[in-house]
Amino acid sequence: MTQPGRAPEARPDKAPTAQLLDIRNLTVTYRTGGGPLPAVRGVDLSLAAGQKLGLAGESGCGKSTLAASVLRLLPPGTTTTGEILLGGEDVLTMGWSRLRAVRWAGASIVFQGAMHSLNPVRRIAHQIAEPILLHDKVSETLAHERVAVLLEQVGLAAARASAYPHELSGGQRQRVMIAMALACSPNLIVADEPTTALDVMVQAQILRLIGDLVAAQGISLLMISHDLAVLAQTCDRLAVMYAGRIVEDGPAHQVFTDGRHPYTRALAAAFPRIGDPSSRRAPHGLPGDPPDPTALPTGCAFRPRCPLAIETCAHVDPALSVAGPGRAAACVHVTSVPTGGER
Amino acid sequence: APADQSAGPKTLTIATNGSVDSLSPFLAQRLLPTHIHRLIYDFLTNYDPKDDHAVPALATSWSTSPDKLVWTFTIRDGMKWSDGKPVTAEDIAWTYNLIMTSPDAATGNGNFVVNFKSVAAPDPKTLVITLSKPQATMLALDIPVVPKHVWESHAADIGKFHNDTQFPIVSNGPFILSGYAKGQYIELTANPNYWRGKPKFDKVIYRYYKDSDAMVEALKKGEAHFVSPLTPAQYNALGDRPEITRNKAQGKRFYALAANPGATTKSGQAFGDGSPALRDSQFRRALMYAIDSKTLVAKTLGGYGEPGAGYLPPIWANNHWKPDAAEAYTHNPDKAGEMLDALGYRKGADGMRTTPDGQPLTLRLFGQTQRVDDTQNASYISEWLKGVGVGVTVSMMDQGKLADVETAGNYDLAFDSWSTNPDPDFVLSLQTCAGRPDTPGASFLGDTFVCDATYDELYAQQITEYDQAKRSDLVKRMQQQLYRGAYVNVLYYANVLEAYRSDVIGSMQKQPQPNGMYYPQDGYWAWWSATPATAAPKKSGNTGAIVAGVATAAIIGAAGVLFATRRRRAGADDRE
Amino acid sequence: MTAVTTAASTRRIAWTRRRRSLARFCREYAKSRAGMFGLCVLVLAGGAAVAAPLFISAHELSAVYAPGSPLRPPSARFPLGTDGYGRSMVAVTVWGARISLTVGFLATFMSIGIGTLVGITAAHFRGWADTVLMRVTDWFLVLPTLVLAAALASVLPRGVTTVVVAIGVTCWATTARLVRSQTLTVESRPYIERATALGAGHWHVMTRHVLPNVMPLVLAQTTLIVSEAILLEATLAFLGLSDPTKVSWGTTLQLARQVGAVSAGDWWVLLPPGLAIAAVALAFSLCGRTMESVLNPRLRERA
Amino acid sequence: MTTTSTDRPPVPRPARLPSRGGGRRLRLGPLPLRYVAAKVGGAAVSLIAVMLTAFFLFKILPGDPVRAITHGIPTSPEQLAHLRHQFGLDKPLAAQFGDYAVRILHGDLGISYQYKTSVAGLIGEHLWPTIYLVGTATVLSAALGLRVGIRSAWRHGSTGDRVNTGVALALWSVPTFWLGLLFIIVFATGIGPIPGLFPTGGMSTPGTEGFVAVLVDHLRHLVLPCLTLVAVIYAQYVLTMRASLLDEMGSDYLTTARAKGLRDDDVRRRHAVPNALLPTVTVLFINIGRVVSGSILVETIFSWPGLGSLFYEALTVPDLPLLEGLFIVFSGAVILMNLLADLLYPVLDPRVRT
Amino acid sequence: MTERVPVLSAHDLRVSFPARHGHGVAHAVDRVNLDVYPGEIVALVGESGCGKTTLARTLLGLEKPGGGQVLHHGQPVRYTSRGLKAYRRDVQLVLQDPSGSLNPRHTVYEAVAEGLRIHGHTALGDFPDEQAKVADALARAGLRPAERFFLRYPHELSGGQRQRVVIAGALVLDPAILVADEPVASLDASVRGEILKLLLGLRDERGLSALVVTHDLGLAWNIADRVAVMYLGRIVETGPVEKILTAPEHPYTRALLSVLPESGLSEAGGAGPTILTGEAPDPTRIPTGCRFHPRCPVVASGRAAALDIEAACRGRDLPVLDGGGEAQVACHAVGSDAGAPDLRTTPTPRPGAGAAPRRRRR
Ligand SMILES: Nc1ncnc2c1ncn2[C@@H]1O[C@H](COP(=O)(O)OP(=O)(O)OP(=O)(O)O)[C@@H](O)[C@H]1O
Ligand SMILES: Nc1ncnc2c1ncn2[C@@H]1O[C@H](COP(=O)(O)OP(=O)(O)OP(=O)(O)O)[C@@H](O)[C@H]1O
Ligand SMILES: [Mg+2]
Ligand SMILES: [Mg+2]
Repeated sequence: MTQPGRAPEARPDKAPTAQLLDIRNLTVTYRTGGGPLPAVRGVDLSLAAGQKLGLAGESGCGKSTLAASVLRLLPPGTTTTGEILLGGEDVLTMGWSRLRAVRWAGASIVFQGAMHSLNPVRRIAHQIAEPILLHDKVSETLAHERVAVLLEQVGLAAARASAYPHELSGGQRQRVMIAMALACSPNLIVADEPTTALDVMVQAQILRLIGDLVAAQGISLLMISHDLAVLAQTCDRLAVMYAGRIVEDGPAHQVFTDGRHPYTRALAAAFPRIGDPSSRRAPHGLPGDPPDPTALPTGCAFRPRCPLAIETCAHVDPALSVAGPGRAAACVHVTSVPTGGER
Repeated sequence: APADQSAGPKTLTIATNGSVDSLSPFLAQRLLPTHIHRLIYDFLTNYDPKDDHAVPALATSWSTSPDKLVWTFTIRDGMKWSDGKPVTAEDIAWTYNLIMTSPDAATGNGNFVVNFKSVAAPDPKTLVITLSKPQATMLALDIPVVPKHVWESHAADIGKFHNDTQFPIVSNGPFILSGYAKGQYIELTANPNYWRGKPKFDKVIYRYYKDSDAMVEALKKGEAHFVSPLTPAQYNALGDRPEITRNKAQGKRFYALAANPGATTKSGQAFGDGSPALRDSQFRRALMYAIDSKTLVAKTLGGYGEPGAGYLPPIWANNHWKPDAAEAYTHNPDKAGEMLDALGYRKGADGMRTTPDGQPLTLRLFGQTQRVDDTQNASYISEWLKGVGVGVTVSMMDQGKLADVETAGNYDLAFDSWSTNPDPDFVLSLQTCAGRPDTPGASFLGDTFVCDATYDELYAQQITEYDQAKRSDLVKRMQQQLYRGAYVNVLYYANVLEAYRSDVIGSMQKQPQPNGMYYPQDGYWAWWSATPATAAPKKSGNTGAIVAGVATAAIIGAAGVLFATRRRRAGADDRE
Repeated sequence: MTAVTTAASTRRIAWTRRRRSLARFCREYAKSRAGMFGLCVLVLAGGAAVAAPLFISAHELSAVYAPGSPLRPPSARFPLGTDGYGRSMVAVTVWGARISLTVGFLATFMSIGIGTLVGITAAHFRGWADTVLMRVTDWFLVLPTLVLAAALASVLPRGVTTVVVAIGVTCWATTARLVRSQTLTVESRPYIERATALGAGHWHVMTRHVLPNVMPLVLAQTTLIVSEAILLEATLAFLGLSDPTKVSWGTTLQLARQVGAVSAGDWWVLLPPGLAIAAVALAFSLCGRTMESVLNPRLRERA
Repeated sequence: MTTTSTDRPPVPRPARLPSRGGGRRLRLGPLPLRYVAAKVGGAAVSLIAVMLTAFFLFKILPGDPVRAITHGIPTSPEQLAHLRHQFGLDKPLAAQFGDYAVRILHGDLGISYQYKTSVAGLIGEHLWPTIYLVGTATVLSAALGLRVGIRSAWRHGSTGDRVNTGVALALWSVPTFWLGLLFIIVFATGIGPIPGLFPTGGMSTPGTEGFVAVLVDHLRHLVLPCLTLVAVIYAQYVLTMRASLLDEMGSDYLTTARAKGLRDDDVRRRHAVPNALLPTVTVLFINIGRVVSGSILVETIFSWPGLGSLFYEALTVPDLPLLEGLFIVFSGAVILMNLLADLLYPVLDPRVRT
Repeated sequence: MTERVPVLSAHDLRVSFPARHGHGVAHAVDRVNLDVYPGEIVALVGESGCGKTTLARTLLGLEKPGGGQVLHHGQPVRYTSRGLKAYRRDVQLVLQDPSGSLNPRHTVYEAVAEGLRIHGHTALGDFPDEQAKVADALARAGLRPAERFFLRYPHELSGGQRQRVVIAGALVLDPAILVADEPVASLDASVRGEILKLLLGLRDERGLSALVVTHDLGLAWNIADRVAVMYLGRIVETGPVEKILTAPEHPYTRALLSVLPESGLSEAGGAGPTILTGEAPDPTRIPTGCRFHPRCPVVASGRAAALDIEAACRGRDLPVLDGGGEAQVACHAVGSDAGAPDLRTTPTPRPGAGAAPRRRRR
C-alpha cells in the first residue's frame, strides 16, 4: 500500500465503473512560437458520479488546459495524448459529431470570465436556450420555458432573460453561466475558476449556489481554482497541480490542512487563518519563481523551490504514490511519512 | 451591340472627346455643340467644301450698298422647319435681334453682331442688315438661325433655356437632333426634306468619351465609325488595319510661343512684371533663332504637322503667309547667341547670360496642363534657350490659373494656341491695340498685349475691304508685321488626325479639299455627304455581343449562386 | 568623476537595451516572408532612386536630347522601349522613383507629424482640447481624400509642393485617431499612474512613456501611409493635377495616356510605371503590416 | 463595462409566446433619442463645416473666376460685368458668403461655368449612373469581400488565407486608373486569344431596342467599370473583415459556443461574425461614401456618365461652381453614410444602445 | 501617544465623480478620516467599489479631494505642481498589477531609475551615482544580485519579481510612506507571502509606514497593525487587527469575516456564513441613515426592530469615525447596547487562540 507505483494503481478509488470522468496519463503540448510547450504532463485523475473534485495550483500550471481538454476545446495544433474517458467513452478519439453531442449534454463548462464567455450581442435567453435547442431538440417555446426555470434556479428573475450580458453585474453574469451549464442536465460540470474575478461576498454566493445545485441534482463537479481554501470548502476531493502534474490528491480537508507534498503545504499556508497567531505578522510564501513550462528543471519540477529538496530530487521525478487512505502524493519524501498515522 | 448596318436604319457613330455645355445655339461655346448646331440649323451662308469661300445657304444671294453699310440678303424659297412651318427672313431677323438685345443670348455669338445697327425683314424673302461701320466678315456670320415660333416663348429666360427639353428639336439643317443623353451621346436623324438633299445615313450619333484611348478602342471594335482627334501614336497604330481609313488633315489651329512685349492698357499704362528684355523685338527675335520648330514637329507631333511662321495655317490657302528664306527664323543658335551678345546679354562662366545691368537672365515660361503639347514643348524650349544662355523656369498650370497670370501680365513667355476660322478677322483682331485691357489686370479681348501701329492700320483696312483678293493681301501683310515683331511666334500647325471604318463609310467630303478634315468642318459636308459602304461590315459585333451577354449573365449568375450557397453546410463529420 | 561614470554607464545601459530590442525586432521581422519580400522591393526601389543620377545622365531624361525616337517597342538598346519623348523607359521609370518616393515620404512625414501631434495632444490633455481636436479630425476623416486633395491641388499652384501639401493635409486624420486611441490606452496603464505618483510632469509622461509606446504604431502607420501617398500622387498626376514637367511614375502614366499609348497598344510605357507603383505600394503595405504584427503583441498572437 | 444593471427596470416579458417564432433575431429597442439627436447634430455640424470649406476653397483661393471663364472667348466689358453680376461676384466677400449660405440652404449650388446651367440639376442628372455603378460594385464587393474575409480569418494562416490576403493587398496597391486601362486593353480590345467582349466605355449603346437587348447592353457596359471598382474596394472589405474577425477569434465566448456543441459553421455564423461585423459595418459605410468619390477615376476611364466624370471635367476647366457642388455632394455622401453607420451601430450592438 | 504626529492622514476627505452613465454623482469617498503613524502598517479593507482605490489615489494627490484635506506630517498637501512633486518624493505608490505598472519598453534599470531622474540629484542621497542607488534599491527589494536584472524587460520577469521591481522603484526615493493598492492581489498564492514578508521587513528595518489597500482580510491579519473597514465610501469600523478581525462589532465586518472559506470550514456545524444579499452598493445612491442598512442582517432579521433602533438605522446618520488608533465602530446597534451578544447573527470566529481581544490598544 505504501509502495510507490504507477499512478493508475495508486488511484484512491479503484472501481473503474463508478468513474464518470477518468483521465489517464494525459499530456497536452501547445505549439508556440518558441517551440512546444508541455502544459499538462501525464495527469491521471478520476471523478466519480456525484463527486466534487477540486483542482488547485498556481497560475500557468495547466489547470485550464486540463479543463478544456475534457471537452477537447484546445486550440488547433495542440497535441494531446492519453485518454479522457467521459462516461466510458474516450473524448480524444471521438468523431466530431459524437463529440458535439457530448459537449454540453455530457459535460458543460463554467468559465472564469463570464463577461467574456457570454456573447455580448445576444440576449442571455438565447444563449441559454441555444444548447437546449441543439441537444434536446425541443420546440423553442419549451426551451424558453426551461430558460425561465433555470434562471429562477440560479436566483435570477425570469424577466432578466431578455437582458444582454452587459446589463448584468459580474455575479449575475456568472449565474447566467451556471444556468447555461445546467441547461442540458449534464453529468459533469467543469467550473474553471468561476469566482476568481468576483468580489468576496459575491464569490461566497456563487460558491454556495454551485455547491447547492450540484448536490441537489447529483451532478459531478470539477472545480478549478488557485485558492486552496475555497476548494477545500466546496469540494469532496482535492487535487493539487504543479507544473503540469498532479502532485497531490486526496480528501479535500486533509489535503488542505495536512498536505503531504511540500508544495501543497506551502500553498495552504498562503491562506492564513484569521486568529491563528502563527501567521500573525508572519506571511508564508514560497521563495523562488513559478516554473517555466518550457524549461523545467531535471528531476522533480518543484525542486528549485522546495524547502525539503534532497539530492535525489535532482534526478528522480516522483510519480504519484499512495500517501494514506484515499490519498496520493508525488514526492520522494512521501514514503517516509507514516501513512494513516494521522487519523 | 449596335443594331446597325444590317437591314435597319443606317447609323454613323462618331466618337469624340468633346462635351456639351448647352444645346442652345445662343449659349453654346464648346466645339461639339456649335458643330452640332451647324448640322441642325442652316446659317445665312455656308463655306464651300473645296476652298471655304462663302456659298449660299439660307441666303441665296446678297448685295451691299455703296457705303458698304447696308447688306441685303435674299432668302431661299420653300424651306421648311422640321415641324412644317416655313423658314422666313423674319426668323433670321428675330434671332439676330435677340442676340443684339439680350446679353444672355449674346453668350455664344455676340461678337458677330457687335457692329450691327439694325436687322430687319421687310418681307419673308428679304433680310436687311445695317452696320455701324463696314465689316468684311458679313458672309461669315456663323450664327445658327432658330425658328421664331418655337423660341419666342423662351426669349425671356434665354439664359436658362438649354434647348434640351423637347426632342426632336425643331430645326432646318440636314440633320435633326432627335435624341440626347447628357454625358453620353447625341443622336441626329437625317432630315428627309433638306433642300440640298437628304443625307445618306439615317442617323448620326455622337458618343463622347473622356478617354481618347477608349475612343480608339471603340473604333477598332466597330462601336464607333469615326474617331477624331487621334494622337500620333494612335494614328500610327491604326495604320495596319485594313478596315480603317485614316486621314491626316491640315489643321486650323496654330501653336505659338507668345512673348510678353510689356503689358499695357488701352491707354498705354504699363503693368505686370514681364521681363524688360522682351520689350526689345531684337531680343525676341534672338529667342526665335534658338528654337527649332522642325524638331518640335518631329518630336511633339510625331511628324504630323508643319513648322509654322505665319499666323494663319496653310489650310487657308488664300490667307496663309510664309516668310522668305532671308526673313525666316531658321534654327540657328549661334546667330541667336551673337544677337544676344550684341544686345549686351553677356554669357557668364556657367554659360548663362546676364542682363546688361548684371542681373541673371531668367525667363518664366508658362504652359497649360490641359494641353499635352505644352508640357513636351516646354521641355524642349527650355533646353534650347538654356543652350544659348537664357535661363528658363517652366510653370505648368491649369488654364484658369494661367489666364490669371496672363491677364495680370505676370509672365514672360507663354504657349498660345488658337483655332482659326475661314474668315481671319477674329484671330487677327486679337493682336490689335484695341484688344488690350481697359485697366491693369482687367479681362481683355486680345491675346498678348501686342500693340503695333502698322498692324492696326492694316487691320482697319482689311475689315472694310470687300474685295477678297485685296483683303488677302492685307491679311498677309499683317502676318508679316506680326512675324517681324516676333510677338506671337507660331511654332507649328498640327495636323488633325482622324480615322474611320471604311467598312461602314464608303466616302465623305473633306473640307477643304484635298487636305482638309472631316471633323470638325466649317460646314456639314462630311456627314451630309457620307455614303454607307457597300461591303457589309464584319459581323464581329453581334457574336461578340452574344458571348458577352452570356458572360455577363454567367458572372451575375455566379454572384447569385454565391449568395445561395451562403447556407451551404460543411460535410457532416469532417470538421468541428 | 561620479557624474561622468553615471552618464556613461546609463548611456551604455540604454544602448545595450536599444541594441537588444532592435535585434529582437529584426529577428521577429525576418521571420515574416511577406515582410522580407516587401523590404527587398523597397531596398531595390530606394537604391535605384538614390543611385539613379550615377548611371542615368541628365541627357537621357532630356526631351531634346532624348536618345531614341518616341514610343518604340523594347529593343536591345532600350530594354523597355521608349516613351513619348523617345527616352528610355528604364531611365524614366528609375528616375520616376525619385519623385514618387520623395513625394510619398514627404507627404507621409507631414501627415504623420500632424497626426501624431494632434493625437497625443488630444489624448493626453483630454478635456476641451480633445473635443476640439477630435472634431477637426473627424471632419477631416469624413472628407473624401481624393476629392479634397484634387480640389486643393486644383486651386493651388501646380507643383510637387502642392501635391505634398494636398496629400499631407488630407491624410493625417486616421493617424491622429489611431495615435489618440493608442495614447489613451497607454495613459490608462498603471505605469503612467506610477510615473505620475513618482512626480512626473506632462512632458516626462508624454516623451518617456507615451511617445515610445506610440512610436512603433506610428512607424507602422508611416509605411502604410507612404503606400497610400504614392498611390495618391499617381492619381493626382493622372488627373492632371501635378507638375507634368517632373518625371514621376504618375506623370509618366499620364503622359502615356495623353499620347494615346494605351490604344496604340504601347504596353511598354504603361506597364513599368504602373507595376512600379503597385510593387512599391504593396511593399510598403507588406512592411507596414509585418511591422505592425511584430510590434503589436496582440496582433502577433494571431499571426 | 458594468454599466447600468440596477437602475434598469427589467423588461417584463411573458415566457415566450409561440407566435413570436422568429425570436432569435435581435429585438430592436427604440434608439435612444439623445443618441440619435447627437449623431444627427454632429453630421449637421460636419456638413456646415464642409460648406465653409467649400466656400473658402473655391471662392477665396482661386482668384477671379470670371477671368478664367472668359479667357480666350471674345467678351465685351458689358458681358463681363453681366457675368460678374450673374455669379454674384460684384458683391463684398461677406455678402457673397451670406448669399452662398442662403443659396445652399435652398439646395441651389450655383451655376456651372461650362454648362451654364444649375449645378444641382447637373448633379441630379449624373447622380443615378454613379449610384448604379457604385451600388452594384459595393454590393458585389461587399458580398464577396466579407465572405472571403470571414473565410480567411476563420482559417487564418492557411494557404487559402495567405492567397486571399495577398491578392487583396495586391489589388489594394494597384492604381485604380491603371487597372482600368489594363482592363480596357485586355477585356475590351482583346489581347491575344482573349476576345474583346465588353464595350470600352459609356453606359449604353444608343439605338438599342427591346427590353432584353437593352438590359444586356446595360450589363455589358457595366461589367468593366464595375469590375475595376470591385477589384479596388473588395480588398478593403476583405482586409477589414479579416482583421475584425481575427480580433474576435480568441474570444472566450467562442470557446463557450464550441463547448456547447455547436458546429464550426454555426459558431462562426451565429457568434463570431455578428460580433466581428460591428467594426466592419462602420468601415463599410464609410467606404460606400468614399467609393462615390473613388469612382472618379473609373468613370473617367470608362466614360461613365456619372458624378465622377463630371468632377473630372470640372477639374480640367476648372469649373469652380461645379467642383464646389460636387465637393459638397461627395463629402455629404460620406457624412450621410457615417451617420447611417452611427445609427445602425446601436441596432447591431446592444452595448451602445444604453 | 496621540502627540505622535501621523505621517499621513486624511481629514474629513471627500471625493466624488460624475456618475459614469447618466446623471448624478458617485460619492466614492465620503468623509473619511484616517491616520497612518510612523512605522505603522494600516490595512484598508472593503468590498469592491467601496472607494478604497479612490482613497489611496487621493492620498497621493492623484485625485483632488472634493472636500477635506490630506495632511503630510500634519501639513496640508499643496496641489501645485511643485508641491505635489515634493510630496511625492516622500509618499510612494505600489499598485495591484505589477505587470501593468511597468512600462514594457523600459528595462528594470530604467523603471527603477525613473524616480531618481524625475527628482534629480537631490534624490541620490549618499550614493555616488544613479546606478549604485538603483542597485541598492533592487537589493533592498530582494532582487539580488541587482546588476543581473538591470537589462531585463518586464516580460522577462515573473510576477513576483515584477512586483519587487515596482517596490524597488518606490524605495529608491527613500519614502517615508508606502501606499500599496492591493499589492499582491494579482500574484500567485505561493509568491504572495514573499512580497508581504518584504513589506514587513521594510517596516521593521526602516520604520516605513504603509497603507495597504486590500479586500483580503487574511492579508490584513498577515501584516497589518491596524485595520480600517470601509463600506460605501465611509470607514465603518477601525481598530487594531487583533480586535477587529477576531471580535468584530459591525455587522458588515462580521459578514465579511464569515464568508472567508476557512472560517466556514473550521466552524462546521455552526450557522454558516452570512452572505449579504442585495445588489452591490452604488455610490451614486447612498442610502439615508446607516448606509449599510439595506443589506444589514441585523435589520433584515428584525433584531434592529427588536432593539428599537430600526428607525435610526434607516434614517439617522452615524457619526464619522476619527482616524486615530482606537477601536471604533459606526453602528447604531453597537452604540445602543454596547456589545449586546444577541446581536450576533453568526458565531464569532474562534475567539483568538492566544490573542485576546482588547478594546483599547494603548
Ligand atoms: N493557447 C495556448 N498556446 C500556447 N500556450 C498556452 C496556451 N494556453 C495556455 N498556454 C500555456 O500553457 C500553460 C498552462 O496554461 P493554463 O491556462 O492551463 O494554466 P492555468 O493553470 O489555468 O493558469 P491560470 O491560473 O492563470 O488560469 C501556461 O504556461 C500557458 O502559458
Ligand atoms: N474616475 C472615475 N470616474 C467615475 N467614477 C469613478 C472613478 N473612479 C472610481 N469611480 C467610482 O467610485 C467608486 C469607488 O471606486 P474605487 O475604485 O475606489 O473602489 P475600490 O474599492 O478600489 O474597488 P475595487 O476593489 O474593485 O478596486 C466606484 O463606484 C467607482 O465606480
Ligand atoms: Mg486558467
Ligand atoms: Mg481598487
